[in-house]
Amino acid sequence: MLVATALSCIFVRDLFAVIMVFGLYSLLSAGFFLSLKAPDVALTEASIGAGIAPILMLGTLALTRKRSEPQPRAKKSLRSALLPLVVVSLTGVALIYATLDMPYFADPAAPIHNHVVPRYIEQSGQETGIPNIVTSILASYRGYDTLGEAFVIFAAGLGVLALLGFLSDGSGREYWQFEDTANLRHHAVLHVISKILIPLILLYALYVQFHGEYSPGGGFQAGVIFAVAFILYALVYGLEAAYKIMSPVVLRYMMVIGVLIYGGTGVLCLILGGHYLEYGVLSDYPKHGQHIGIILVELGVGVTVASVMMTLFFTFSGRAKRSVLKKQGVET
Amino acid sequence: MFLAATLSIMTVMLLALIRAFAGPGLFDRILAVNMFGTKTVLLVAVLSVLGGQPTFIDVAVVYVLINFISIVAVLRFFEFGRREDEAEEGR
Amino acid sequence: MKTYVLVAILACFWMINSGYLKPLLLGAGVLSIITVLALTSFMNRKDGEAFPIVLLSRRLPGYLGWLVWQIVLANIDVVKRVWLGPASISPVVFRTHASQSSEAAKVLYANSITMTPGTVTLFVRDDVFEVHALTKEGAAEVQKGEMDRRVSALETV
Amino acid sequence: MSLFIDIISWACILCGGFLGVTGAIGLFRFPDFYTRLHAASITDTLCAGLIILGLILQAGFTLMSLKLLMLLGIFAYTAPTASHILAKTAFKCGLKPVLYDQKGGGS
Repeated sequence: MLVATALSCIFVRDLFAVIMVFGLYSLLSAGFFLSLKAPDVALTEASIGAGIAPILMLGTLALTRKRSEPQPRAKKSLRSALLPLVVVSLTGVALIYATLDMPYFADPAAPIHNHVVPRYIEQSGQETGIPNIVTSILASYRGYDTLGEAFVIFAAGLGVLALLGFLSDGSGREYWQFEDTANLRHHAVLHVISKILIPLILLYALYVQFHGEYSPGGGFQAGVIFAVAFILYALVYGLEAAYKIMSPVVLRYMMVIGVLIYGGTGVLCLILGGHYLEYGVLSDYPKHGQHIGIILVELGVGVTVASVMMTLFFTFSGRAKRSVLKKQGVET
Repeated sequence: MFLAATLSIMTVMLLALIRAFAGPGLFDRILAVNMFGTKTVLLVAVLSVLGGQPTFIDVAVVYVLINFISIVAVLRFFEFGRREDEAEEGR
Repeated sequence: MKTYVLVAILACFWMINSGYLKPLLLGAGVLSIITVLALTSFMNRKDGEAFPIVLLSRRLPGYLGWLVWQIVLANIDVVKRVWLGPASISPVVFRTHASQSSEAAKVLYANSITMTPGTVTLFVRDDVFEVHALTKEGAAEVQKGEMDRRVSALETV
Repeated sequence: MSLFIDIISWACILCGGFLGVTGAIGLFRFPDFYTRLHAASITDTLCAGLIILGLILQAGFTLMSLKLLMLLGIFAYTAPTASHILAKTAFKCGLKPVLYDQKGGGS
């Protein structure tokens, strides 16, 4: 498995097919995590690394392709995607170099094994009443960290919005519709299949969301899966239809609401007389309170992640699509 | 015996990987990647039974869905890109 | 009716996945199902395509059984040809007519063709399928139309 | 009885593994994309089915086997669709006109 991973690592520079290989790489590393008995990480890697990232990269690629269009080598503009890749791989090499200084793998003397981990593993079950250690660590002991992560994602969404902006309603509208009807006939299979699949994916996302305490999963993964369902919808039925279901404005509000749910839970704890994000005070029984707190927090994370991911996708693909359509519009 | 299952699936994965790198055409690569993904799912299923942990199957289910959707995304992208090329040629 | 079936499917899905019977989680499940239902009905209203169900037919289990058997047979055939080498195959592309009236049944037919190794549906245009077959025999098998007939039979409940 | 089930499940898994390897070899032996697609579809259908069936037998009637069954269901649902759209997009893109074997002999 490791050999294969290394292989894909080496060949990653090869072609435009980089993205697919990247997806492969994610799958492989997820499998690797799984064999290390870390299903939470594997799930995250699977959903984010193998799912969202390639799709977003495709969107980006469509963008970069458009940008390098005016250049003389328009046809081979795909190669321009290679330069950032080289930079990234150099960074990767630097990172690998940095890891040489880290303690050896599974070294029992490594600091991480001596400090907080034993406590997490031994006592988290009793202290928080939650079977899944990872979730209890993330949402309870490390509540602040996770809050920070939620904010980072929020900030990322904002950044992309600020840079690229949502589709300003221009002349593109009628072209979309034209495209959608053109696709409608040829994608019959896809339509019917995804019609059944989408509810299942949505439900699955919610399942992952609410079972964060029992099985691998939680807000991040659930948010991504949820977003993926919508992305499938957008892919099959066209962006315009997806906008109708989940308008960008709603998404923007959802982003804010998600972060607010998280922060609000903390504030609620403050009001009820505890520390910030100390869930114990949310109920008469500390454990019960922990439960409620974690569910709320996960919900906040899930909503944030889902809306940010959808925003990213919509923004990227919207830009790409618009640019293409504009060009076609100019020609016809 | 689980070893046999794991080994055979890994062989398939390896072959698919080689196909993905060597594949003459774009679609061969996508096909190989798809196959690789499905085999990963199988591998995860085997691992979960081997470890006796039903929760691993969640990961497998996510793989199936994600794999499917990324294939759809990639194909839609190329369909789309092709239209762009066509437009370019038409000019 | 379709909504009930969807709810049943979703509920089964949730229970299989969850396996917990705690009130909190059951509540979460009910909540999730309601959310999903709301979202899907919203989608259906927007794109005007209803949730497709051919799956109500009583003959479905029988069809699935037959399909599995067909798949096994086709598998054996393709495996044989893989080991015999490229000389043994004769790829063809042909058109076949789908006699189903509903979209969903057509899709079921198309997917059944694809699922049987040796044949892949290339293109669905109204009720004409373009099919790629690995061998002439496989093509002839599809053109005999037994699968088509069976899928059509599913439509009449 | 349990030995019997064991034997069946092992047979299933082994057959599945064999089919998978065969499919992968077919991926190399067949001449063009569409024929390779057929080879891949072996591994998607019967190979996956047999392996999961074997695993179900191995797991017994538990939540795990139900989940595996669900996995198989979703799998059977998405796999043909994936290969269909793959074939369709390839066909549509026209990059690979199909290799007619018999026609290749004729013309």
